[in-house]
Amino acid sequence: MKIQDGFTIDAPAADVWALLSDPERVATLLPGASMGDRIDDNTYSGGMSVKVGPLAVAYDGTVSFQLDEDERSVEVRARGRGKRGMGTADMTMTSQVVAHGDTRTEVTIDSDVVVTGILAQMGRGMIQVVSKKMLQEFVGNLTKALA
Amino acid sequence: MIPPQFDYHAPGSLDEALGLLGSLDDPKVMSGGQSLLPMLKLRLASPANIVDIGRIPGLDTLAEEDGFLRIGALVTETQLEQSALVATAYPILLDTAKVIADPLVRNRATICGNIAHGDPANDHPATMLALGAQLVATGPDGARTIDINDFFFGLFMTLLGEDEILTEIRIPAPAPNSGGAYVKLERKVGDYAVAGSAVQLSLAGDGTVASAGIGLTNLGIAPIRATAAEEALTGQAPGDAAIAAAAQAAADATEPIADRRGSVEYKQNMARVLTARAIRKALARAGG
Amino acid sequence: MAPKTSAKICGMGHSMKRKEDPRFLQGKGNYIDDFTLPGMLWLDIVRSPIAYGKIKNIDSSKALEIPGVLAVLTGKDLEAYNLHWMPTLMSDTQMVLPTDTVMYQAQEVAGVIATSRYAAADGVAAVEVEYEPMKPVMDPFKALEDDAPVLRVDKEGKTDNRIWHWEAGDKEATDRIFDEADVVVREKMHVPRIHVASIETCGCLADFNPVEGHLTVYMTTQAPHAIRTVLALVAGHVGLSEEKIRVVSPDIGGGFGGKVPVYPGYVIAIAASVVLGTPVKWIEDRMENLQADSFARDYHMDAEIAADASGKIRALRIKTLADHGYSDAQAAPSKFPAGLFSICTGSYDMEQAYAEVDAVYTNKPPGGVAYRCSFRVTEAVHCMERIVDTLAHKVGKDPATLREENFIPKDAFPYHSPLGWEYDSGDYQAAMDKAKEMIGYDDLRAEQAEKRARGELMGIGVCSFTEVLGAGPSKDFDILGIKMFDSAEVRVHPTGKAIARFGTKSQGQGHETTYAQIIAEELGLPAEHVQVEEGDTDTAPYGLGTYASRSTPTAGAAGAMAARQIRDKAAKIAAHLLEVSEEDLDWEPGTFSVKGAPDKSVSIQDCAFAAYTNLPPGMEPGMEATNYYDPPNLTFPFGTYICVVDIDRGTGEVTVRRFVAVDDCGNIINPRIVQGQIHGGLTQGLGPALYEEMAYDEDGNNLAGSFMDYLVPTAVETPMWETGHTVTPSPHHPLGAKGVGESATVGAPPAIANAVVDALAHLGVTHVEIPIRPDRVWEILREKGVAE
Amino acid sequence: MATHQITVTVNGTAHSATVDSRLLLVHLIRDDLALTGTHIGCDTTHCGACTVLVDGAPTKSCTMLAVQANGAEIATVEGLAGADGMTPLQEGFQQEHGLQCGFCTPGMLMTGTALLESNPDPSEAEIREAISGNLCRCTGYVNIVKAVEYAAARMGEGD
Repeated sequence: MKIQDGFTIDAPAADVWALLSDPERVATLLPGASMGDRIDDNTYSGGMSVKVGPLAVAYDGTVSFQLDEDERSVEVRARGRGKRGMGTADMTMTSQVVAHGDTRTEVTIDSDVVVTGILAQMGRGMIQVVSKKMLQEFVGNLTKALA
Repeated sequence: MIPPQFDYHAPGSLDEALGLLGSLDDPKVMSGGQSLLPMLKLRLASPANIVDIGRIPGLDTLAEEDGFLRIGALVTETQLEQSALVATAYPILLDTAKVIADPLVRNRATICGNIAHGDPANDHPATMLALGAQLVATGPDGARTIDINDFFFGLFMTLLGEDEILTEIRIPAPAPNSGGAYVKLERKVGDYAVAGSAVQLSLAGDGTVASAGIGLTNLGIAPIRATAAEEALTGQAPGDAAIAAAAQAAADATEPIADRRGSVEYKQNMARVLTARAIRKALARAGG
Repeated sequence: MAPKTSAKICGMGHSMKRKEDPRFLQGKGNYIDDFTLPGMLWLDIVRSPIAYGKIKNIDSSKALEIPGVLAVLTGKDLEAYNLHWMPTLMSDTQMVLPTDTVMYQAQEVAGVIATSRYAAADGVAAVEVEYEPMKPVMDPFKALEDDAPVLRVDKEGKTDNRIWHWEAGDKEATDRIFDEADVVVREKMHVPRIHVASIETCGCLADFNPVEGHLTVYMTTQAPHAIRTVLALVAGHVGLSEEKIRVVSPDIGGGFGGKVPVYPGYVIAIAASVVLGTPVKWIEDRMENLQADSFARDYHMDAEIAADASGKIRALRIKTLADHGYSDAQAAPSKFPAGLFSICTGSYDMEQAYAEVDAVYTNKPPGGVAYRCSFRVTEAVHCMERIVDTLAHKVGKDPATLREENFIPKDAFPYHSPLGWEYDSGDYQAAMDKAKEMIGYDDLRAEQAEKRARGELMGIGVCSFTEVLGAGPSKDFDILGIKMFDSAEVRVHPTGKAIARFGTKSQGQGHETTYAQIIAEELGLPAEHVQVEEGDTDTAPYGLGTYASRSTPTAGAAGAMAARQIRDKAAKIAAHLLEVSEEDLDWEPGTFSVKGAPDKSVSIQDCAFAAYTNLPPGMEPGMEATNYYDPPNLTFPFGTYICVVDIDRGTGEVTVRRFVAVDDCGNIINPRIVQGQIHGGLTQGLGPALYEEMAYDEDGNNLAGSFMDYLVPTAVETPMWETGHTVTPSPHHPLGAKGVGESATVGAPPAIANAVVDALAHLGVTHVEIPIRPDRVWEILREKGVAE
Repeated sequence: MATHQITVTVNGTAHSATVDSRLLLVHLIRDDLALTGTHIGCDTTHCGACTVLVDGAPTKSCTMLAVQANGAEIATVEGLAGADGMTPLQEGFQQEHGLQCGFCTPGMLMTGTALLESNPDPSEAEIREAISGNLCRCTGYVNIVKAVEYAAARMGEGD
């Protein structure tokens, strides 16, 4: 499932890029995410927990970052394994920072989310809703952090 | 399918139940269990403690009092279906109860549970939105009343606190010349709605619509109150044009997700078609 | 046809009440989950959440910490015994447990053995499996593209996802007719993947006795003997030879073809029992059943008819793609990889036909089973009966009339079809006439015209199908080389009561009653005195089991033949008792009397007693016979179904208002049971026509993996079926019977689909894919500008 | 994990049991009380094979905890037939061929029994609605409807 999103913010592109290119800061902005040990240059262990009413899912996995300083784009690849046999979640999110003058910056976010297992089966569209909601929260947090 | 481990508690009083909710780790309230137990068996939910309110006396009121229909926490769908009062004065509630799951589930499923679960695919939320219900949530600091319009705010997300129990629904007794209907499209009996529309309205002496409440099922991440549709109807003589305008306004209020039940466009159109049908049925019942 | 026997004997034609009912009605059935054995352990299965990917690691440590969890079996464990792969009934291979790759969502990954079902379930949740997911191949057309990943890399030299190509008929001759035909119509259609969804899931209780080296498996199988042979072939190398295996098939809560294959769960349970030396039980839950057990159908068909200007059919051409999932695990006869799809010319006489089928691997569960269908007849009939309607619309004829003008005439039987079948008997016009009369066809057409004028959408659908049942003659039919005969062993006790054992296995068809009536018909013993037993390989004679409506055509015939052998012996005894020669005897069911002196008689019971007490000199004592029946041909039941639907212009919902089913299954053994089979079959045709589909998303997630989304019709959606019959006996079956269990499943979907298309035909609609969901219909209504 | 001491009366006989919190009623009935006439068919509260009467109301016993049944009167298929033989509804199922594989039958019988208790003369539509939570894969429901009608007629004869 592909989700496209983006926002424009009153901040210099360099500031925005500084934040987005720092994995440990990005992790703090992702709702429910926790950053674990660094596995290699680009990869960290991590966790993600999602709670929607009585429904609670937690994933363990890895997050890797591929930075392209020239393009000011970052590809975040998160791979999660659901606890208690809850299936997998695999997200690839590409964010690109585009300067609009000195003080305005656009961030485009393209993400591709693949969720397998019971949540995807029983979800009645739940995954779409949850993914979009989490992305919105992420954008909200990012905006706040840059404000 | 086997539920995960949890501890079960059957308090004998509301105070005891509230005490348990306040002291236990990760508690979950259960009444009929017809939503919660399937989630447990699928292991989609795994609370450490279940507080079964099913043995608490005094929560089974189904009666009109002080201008409200009071539905206690333990009133089942079957009780609603069998109530002569409901059948005559609140036919929209009978419509709703009759299309929830199947008769066996309805023997245990409760109306308050249906609301508290916060599932936009459940049927009572739309009906309660149309009826302008008040919800009584009882917590450690006593009871508070929540307007149904404020209650739902996302998928499975409600204003009910984790230490609170939805103890009662209060539905304002309809004015004279009122009528309501719930119309649901389902793929087969027992299914969640493809779409559903609840309409409650009252007519003025001149035959125009004095007030209208319209709620929609499974057409967004939360139950939807179609206020624009209500406005389109209110004050109007309820002819074809007004009904069509209101039905379209209802469709415009939806944000459905495409799935095995149909495309976004299909569901939006079903909101329109079902709302028009519900309005006509409600009008007929209102004597319009 | 009036019964030949008295109500007391209750032979063929009597609507005998079922002998098996009292135990089912009082909760005394013995289904698989009702069995327990001392020391029994539970198997529960860890399943893959992904459709395709590598297994990087399986960590059982947390599971093994759970009290009651004793062991976790993985593919590596089975590999040590070379039991990690097994053959399918179609000579493909299938994993029991994977060692490195999973190929579909819900595939078995590990088995957890525990002391209770609760502990086993907890163990399953605690096993941690790390996967490296890969992009699954879910679309069979894409699976054939050059850049598609090759899924079965386990097969040496495999460079694509093709499984096999099969064809029947004369392609060139068919093409020539198409080139010169006045009219050609074409429809592409999909008969989607569905599931049998028997209310009882699958399961087994494997009991290995380490002292005797003997294995007893109680299991939900429709074919216990064949399964025992397969088990011996799979596990012979670890000491489980066939005489040391006993398969017992207890009461079965519905099979419909889904309980023919060998599922990995059975094998894991057996392996666990052998390893642990204690009984191990495995019972699927519903989601496992729907998501992992064999599917049915999933044929994508591109069909064309060539006809002359009047609508006389000249030729049929069909190109088909068959999606088999990751393994061809059909239970089809070896020579017929596309089953009996070549019956697709149906009830119509034509010059030529050509059909081809390509089978392909995808990342879906393996199959497909003959779901209440004689090996792909459902797909064939749906295809033909749909496109015949397209032809009718094209040439402007009533679909019933067009069919009548193309029927194989009554006097043309035995009829040789262009695709090589010899139809035994038929009178299609009689069935059509009866169906039209029952439903009031002309009045309905008038009503439809009136409604259409008012803008209402009503449709009348006709289907005149021909089935092909009773596999089958040993020259052509085998499964894994075992010829598809079936068997009966009848033994009459001294007091004139009998036990009859068969190689088949009832799953609700009422064999205990029907077979007793067959014996009663032939021997004149009251059916109530004939005990029928099936399903235990230690006691029943070898047979290929019950599926594809083969029980009556094969085992039923064997029962009749065995009973006749006994009657022949009884005649000799009667002659001895009456002191006349055998030629001087008359036979009335149950009684031998002396010609011309009817008061001089002995009963069959007298003969039975004498068989043990007072034999003619030199005669072998006892009264029993065994027959292995190898049918000379298949049987070809048929029928005409007519369906009336109304369509809601607002929602697109289709309501089946009326449905008349006229079936001809030859001579009828028990009318009550036959009618019940038709009712059930019709409902299993209604499901796929309007509701049921095993759907997947592009990531391989099963979107109909529980009864929440796999929509089995309830009593509310199901109409009051109206049934009738004509009788055209099979000339070659000893009882003139044909088999009937599946006719209605085959005939109902096109009747319903044709009715929906008929309701929309005036708008230019020629086809609607099944299941005909409301949203699908609404899209058409909107496109045509008639949606409310 | 907590266990609970409960007492249930099943088909008129009181049983005491110590149960885990999470034990499902259907497993208490089948595994602990060995009343295997009550079946399990779907796990998601859709098929009704596990239907029993709890204080007279047909209930899916796979979607109820055993501990919730503490103090309840439970009726299962094994309790239907008495010294006089099968009930009119059981007879009706045999007479009208309302069962084939028999797996859904106990649930159908319990639902039908409760229906006839509350509505002695149900219409076809009422019967179909009443059994809409019980799936049958074999019969096509027609003969189940007829079986209930047969029982209603038989039971009405005494009036």
